Amino acid sequence: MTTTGENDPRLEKYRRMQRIRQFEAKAEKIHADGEIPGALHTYAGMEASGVGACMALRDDDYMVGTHRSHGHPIAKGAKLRPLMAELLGKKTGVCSGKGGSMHLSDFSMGSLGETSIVGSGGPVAAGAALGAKLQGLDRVALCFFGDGASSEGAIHEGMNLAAVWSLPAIFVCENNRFGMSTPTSDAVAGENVADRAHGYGIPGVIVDGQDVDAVEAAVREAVDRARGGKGPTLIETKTYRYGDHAVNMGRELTPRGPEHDEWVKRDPITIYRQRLIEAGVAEDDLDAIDKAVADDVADALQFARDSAYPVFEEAFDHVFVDRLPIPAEVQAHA
Amino acid sequence: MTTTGENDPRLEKYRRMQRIRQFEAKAEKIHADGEIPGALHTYAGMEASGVGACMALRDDDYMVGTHRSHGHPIAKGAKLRPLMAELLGKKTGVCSGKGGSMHLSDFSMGSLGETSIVGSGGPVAAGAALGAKLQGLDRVALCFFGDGASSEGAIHEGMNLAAVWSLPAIFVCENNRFGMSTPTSDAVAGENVADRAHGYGIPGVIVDGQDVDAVEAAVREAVDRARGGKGPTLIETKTYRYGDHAVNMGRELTPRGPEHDEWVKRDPITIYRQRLIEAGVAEDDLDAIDKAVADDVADALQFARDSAYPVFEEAFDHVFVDRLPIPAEVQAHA
Amino acid sequence: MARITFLEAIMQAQQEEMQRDDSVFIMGEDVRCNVFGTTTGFVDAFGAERVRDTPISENGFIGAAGGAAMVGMRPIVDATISSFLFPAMDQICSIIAKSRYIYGGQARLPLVIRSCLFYGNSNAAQHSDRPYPMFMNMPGLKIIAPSCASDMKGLLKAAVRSDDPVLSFEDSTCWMAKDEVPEGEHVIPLGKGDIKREGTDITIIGVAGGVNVALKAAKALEAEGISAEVIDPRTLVPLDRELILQSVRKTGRAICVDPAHMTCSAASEISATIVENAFDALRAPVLRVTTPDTHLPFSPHIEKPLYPSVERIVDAARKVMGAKQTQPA
Amino acid sequence: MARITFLEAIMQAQQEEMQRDDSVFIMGEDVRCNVFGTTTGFVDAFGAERVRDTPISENGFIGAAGGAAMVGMRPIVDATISSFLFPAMDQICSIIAKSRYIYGGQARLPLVIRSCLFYGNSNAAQHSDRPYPMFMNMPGLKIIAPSCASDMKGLLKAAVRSDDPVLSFEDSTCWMAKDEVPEGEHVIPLGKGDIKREGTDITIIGVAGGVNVALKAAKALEAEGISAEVIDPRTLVPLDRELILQSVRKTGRAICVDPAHMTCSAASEISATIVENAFDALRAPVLRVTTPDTHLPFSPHIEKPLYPSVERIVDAARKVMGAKQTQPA
Ligand SMILES: Cc1ncc(C[n+]2csc(CCOP(=O)(O)OP(=O)(O)O)c2C)c(N)n1
Ligand SMILES: Cc1ncc(C[n+]2csc(CCOP(=O)(O)OP(=O)(O)O)c2C)c(N)n1
Ligand SMILES: [Mg+2]
Ligand SMILES: [Mg+2]
Repeated sequence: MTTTGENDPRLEKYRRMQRIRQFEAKAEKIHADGEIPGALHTYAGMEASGVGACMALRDDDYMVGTHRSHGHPIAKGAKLRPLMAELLGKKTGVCSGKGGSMHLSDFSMGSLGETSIVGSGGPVAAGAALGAKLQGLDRVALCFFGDGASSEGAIHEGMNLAAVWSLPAIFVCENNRFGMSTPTSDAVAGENVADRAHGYGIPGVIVDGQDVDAVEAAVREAVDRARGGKGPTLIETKTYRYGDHAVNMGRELTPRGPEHDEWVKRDPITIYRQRLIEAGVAEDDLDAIDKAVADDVADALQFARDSAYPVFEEAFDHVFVDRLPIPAEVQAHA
Repeated sequence: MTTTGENDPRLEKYRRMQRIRQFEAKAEKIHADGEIPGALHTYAGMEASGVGACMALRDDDYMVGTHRSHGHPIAKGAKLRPLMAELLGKKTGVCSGKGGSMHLSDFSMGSLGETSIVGSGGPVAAGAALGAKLQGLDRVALCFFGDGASSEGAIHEGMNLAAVWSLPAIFVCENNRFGMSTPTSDAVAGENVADRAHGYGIPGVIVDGQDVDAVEAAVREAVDRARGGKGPTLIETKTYRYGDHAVNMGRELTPRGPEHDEWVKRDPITIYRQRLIEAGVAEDDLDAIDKAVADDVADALQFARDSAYPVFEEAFDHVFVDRLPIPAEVQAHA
Repeated sequence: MARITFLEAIMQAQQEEMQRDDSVFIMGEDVRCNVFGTTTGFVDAFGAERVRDTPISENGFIGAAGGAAMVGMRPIVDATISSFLFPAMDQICSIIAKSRYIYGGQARLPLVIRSCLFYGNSNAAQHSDRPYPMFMNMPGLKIIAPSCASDMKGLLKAAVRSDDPVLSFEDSTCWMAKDEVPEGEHVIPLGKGDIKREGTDITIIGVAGGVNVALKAAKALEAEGISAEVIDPRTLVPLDRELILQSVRKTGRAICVDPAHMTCSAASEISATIVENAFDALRAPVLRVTTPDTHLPFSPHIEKPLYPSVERIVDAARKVMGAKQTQPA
Repeated sequence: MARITFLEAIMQAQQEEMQRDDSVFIMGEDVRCNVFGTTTGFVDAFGAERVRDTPISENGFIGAAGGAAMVGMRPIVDATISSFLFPAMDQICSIIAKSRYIYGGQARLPLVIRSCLFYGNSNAAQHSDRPYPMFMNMPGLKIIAPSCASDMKGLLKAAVRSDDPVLSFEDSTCWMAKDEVPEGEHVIPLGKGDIKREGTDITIIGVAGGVNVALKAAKALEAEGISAEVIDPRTLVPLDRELILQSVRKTGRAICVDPAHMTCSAASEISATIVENAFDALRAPVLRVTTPDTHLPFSPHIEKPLYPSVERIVDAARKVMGAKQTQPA
């Protein structure tokens, strides 16, 4: 059920996937132009995974994400302006220009960090779920992590903790078949990441990550379990990223096999658009969404461009609650 | 098959269990007398687990252990004198007085560290197995760890690494039903630690940890797999420790339920002694072993007592290959 | 005021803060059984939900404390021994220290990570770490390292109330020492050092248990006619540099006593601060009395002499007092 | 001699040592695909067994390097970015640093853990750490932090041959700089610093990329008539304290330039060493030019001014040269 005020949750799902796709296309372009500093890891191809999962959440549920951080907050309903401004390092950015592309975390949407240390979100999600439980709230915490991340101890510890304490947590492994350049099978033991669930005595679910409805249904079931006090679930979305590990790395990192084209053919947005049309949604309505999203993205970019950069003193904010004293000899040359 | 020159491997199994039991009984006593500094974690009750596992190894196979370190090296065939001397902090100790009770590691017996950081042996064992593989040796590396340790990321990472690289490693979880005071079920999600194996696509085996033959058989099968290049196995020995987490803690840490007496009745040494007698071994022969072990322990203690303490300068050895320079101001008051 | 031990002070602080604020809860390995005696009776008083035994997975539950803090809880993590912070280093350094910053102030991480400095008792290298200097190099973590029961209580209460993450390093050599400790509302602001003893000839800055060794040394020095001022920063981050500098500007001489390993220790930082900011006042080299850069061995005979001792401090003081006071032109 | 980059120097060192010694092998995340360009062609030359892509589990594979080293291998771990050492902190501090000691010399751990200091390019706080000072506080780890291609090659070769574990911190600000680098047998002993520039008025000790900023500053100072000597310790553990002290005894003034955070930095250690051992020679305060104790932000406009710069060093030098040279009696 959408909670953003849109009337048709199906259109909302479509819209969010489009927002991710178009936001990223723009970001990729202006990164190539040098307008975005730092690294940029695109989520294109994986939209159904993030949107399907987040559509099963309430606005007040929590979410923790990864370095591939453009998709999750948009999937959870974040506004585009602060995201784009963040990419440009502006003060109006969602992280005030402190985080950048790998950390597009919008706390107002329950996002508790898109963390670029692989696997590090696991314990945080378990902790957010614990917090909700201790507060007697029926919120859940969802943790996105990659296939590569499943090898990290932090993911294991987070899942074990959530399972042993029956916390309202959902672990969503977005298996896009690669770490950076390393195929999942070279780095992750076992057939499926979801098979790890058995060892924790929790459900392990595998779902087609290109099918937004399937992802949503699987996560919804896990959310129900979690809210019902029945503990965590591990869900593996089998998906694919179209782009290289990150854009503009100088050369291709991720090896591409013949299955690449197969995956691109199963584009999650195309699949879902087709399904909606078959279900009687007018193409015009979908085109209108595409157009509206394009306008939103253009507006976000304009906003970002018009925004100011942070001033130097702000580099000393947010280390602690109180601004740090600024050394005079540093200030003198800033 | 024993590799220590004893003729009957059955008697050798019995002997090694007795050596652990009696060595520890003595250690516990003199610890109470204040002759041993630091903590002392006894292995009593778990002898079949360590001895069964090590009897399936060759002398040149590797082993990594834990803070509960008295059992493993003796199980692997270590001499008692350097172990007892280590407990007393003597220069002739197996670790030259640097390690103490939690670190009785005898490298000459392939023991690569009894490490008191819970879980930290996992990656080391995987690495030793990798080393053997790269060197083209058919050695295996066995990692003992506790039920509590299974929650550590290091164990997960070690198992995943060993599995994905098909390393000749055997992970033996000695599940003695408790961490320090915490029951396994309060800390470890899932029914059995062995169930974790499924997630790595490796065999997971549960074995009666009070039956030395059963443990040996299970580990032997795993060793064969490992030597045959078929990768690691996870084995869980269901066992029990008789004593508190550590001796002389001031008060009892581990809660004792009604099952305590049941476990004590299934004493691994008693069980095995009975089995040997039923198989026709003369009681006198077993008594003779008991007596010889008692003599060995007494001899070890005498040796330890007669040995000198390390001199202060030795505190600066083994940080690096070369002795560290000793600050004059420290030396002056040593 | 009652005379209670350092460990009792920890217990009181935790108890009072848990009574005061429902969002405070404790978790750690074996806290219910209460290994070191700082949570006696807590399960009965506060229930098992707020006094949680964790799996042995420091990265997991310390990170979970971060997550719980982000959603409005105020966790106290009892990590028992400081050496066990290494497995949790990533959650501490990557998440807890950085989340407020990296998300531009959106995150709030009010949490306390307690651990003891467990040295000097034949626990061997893997259990004897004093790793606070490592964390001092990582922005975003406040650090307390009290030397007496009264400070322990007052600082721990401040730590629990702080909206910043705080690491509490509790020196086990202080555990049993008794001290007059105010009951109830006794909160010492983070970042304020204390003059533990006034003096005029030399400033001895002690860190954690080093303060008590310094106080004993000061007494011995008094017999030699040397008047030592003993400063306890109490909080290592933020460090009360001004208090240290004031004292050194008065005495002109300084010794830093720190049970950590010498290289990149808190003592090194304090020394560098002094020479950088009070050079004109300095009449002698700033000496460090620390643990040399070796590991800690099990055998007590060779372990004990490695730590800062009264004798070593007295020696250092004599050296500093006798140091040539002229400078090359 | 050929002019090659710092990254090429790393590659050459690895290549030569792998050719020389079969027990040397490389592992790390994505080393086959060779992200930063230090293993180009290695899989073809040495085979996939000796050039191993690891799972993303730093604690696992760094600890495995320890295990492999204990049984006679000489692993080189490419941990890519220094920030990723935090997840591996336990294996580094508890196992790799301590095993030789705790087992009384039975263990041997010849291994190298390489990682780059990835700061200054909008990678935000979680990717921009310069954590070598933390490791300097942990005995049992040798640490190299070269500032030029030639040193990089010579030290990395020494590191691979060392029977002690070595951490190699490779400053990404040096990656593309070219330098004359001897081919083949070019081994620089660990623990020997280098005078990168001779001078008489002031000693500037640089750490890692800080050396190159210091050299530029020295040039600027020359124009002002100030003759700066630039010292590069190259190895942080063991630290060539004697070389630093000799220089300071000559110049009487010192500045420590270190891209790490100020508190408990290598600069702090060097400063403390100087005041402790060369106080009589000192004519001015020892100043530190470091990164302040804030995290590193993404936005380039506010990130860049946080690092040591030519301007900041020049300022510090002016201050030190003008400092009052009298001392209170
Ligand atoms: C602890 C840590 N190790 C390594 C990296 C470098 N790194 C960034 S992304 C990545 C691959 C992650 O793979 P996966 O978890 O599958 O996520 P994906 O990029 O495929 O979305 C790696 C190795 C990192 N950021 N953090
Ligand atoms: C990383 C770490 N955390 C905590 C401890 C403290 N500790 C020592 S033994 C122990 C319990 C270990 O339980 P288990 O792994 O089941 O082994 P057992 O003692 O039962 O043999 C704990 C928590 C430690 N030594 N290392
Ligand atoms: Mg992936
Ligand atoms: Mg146990």
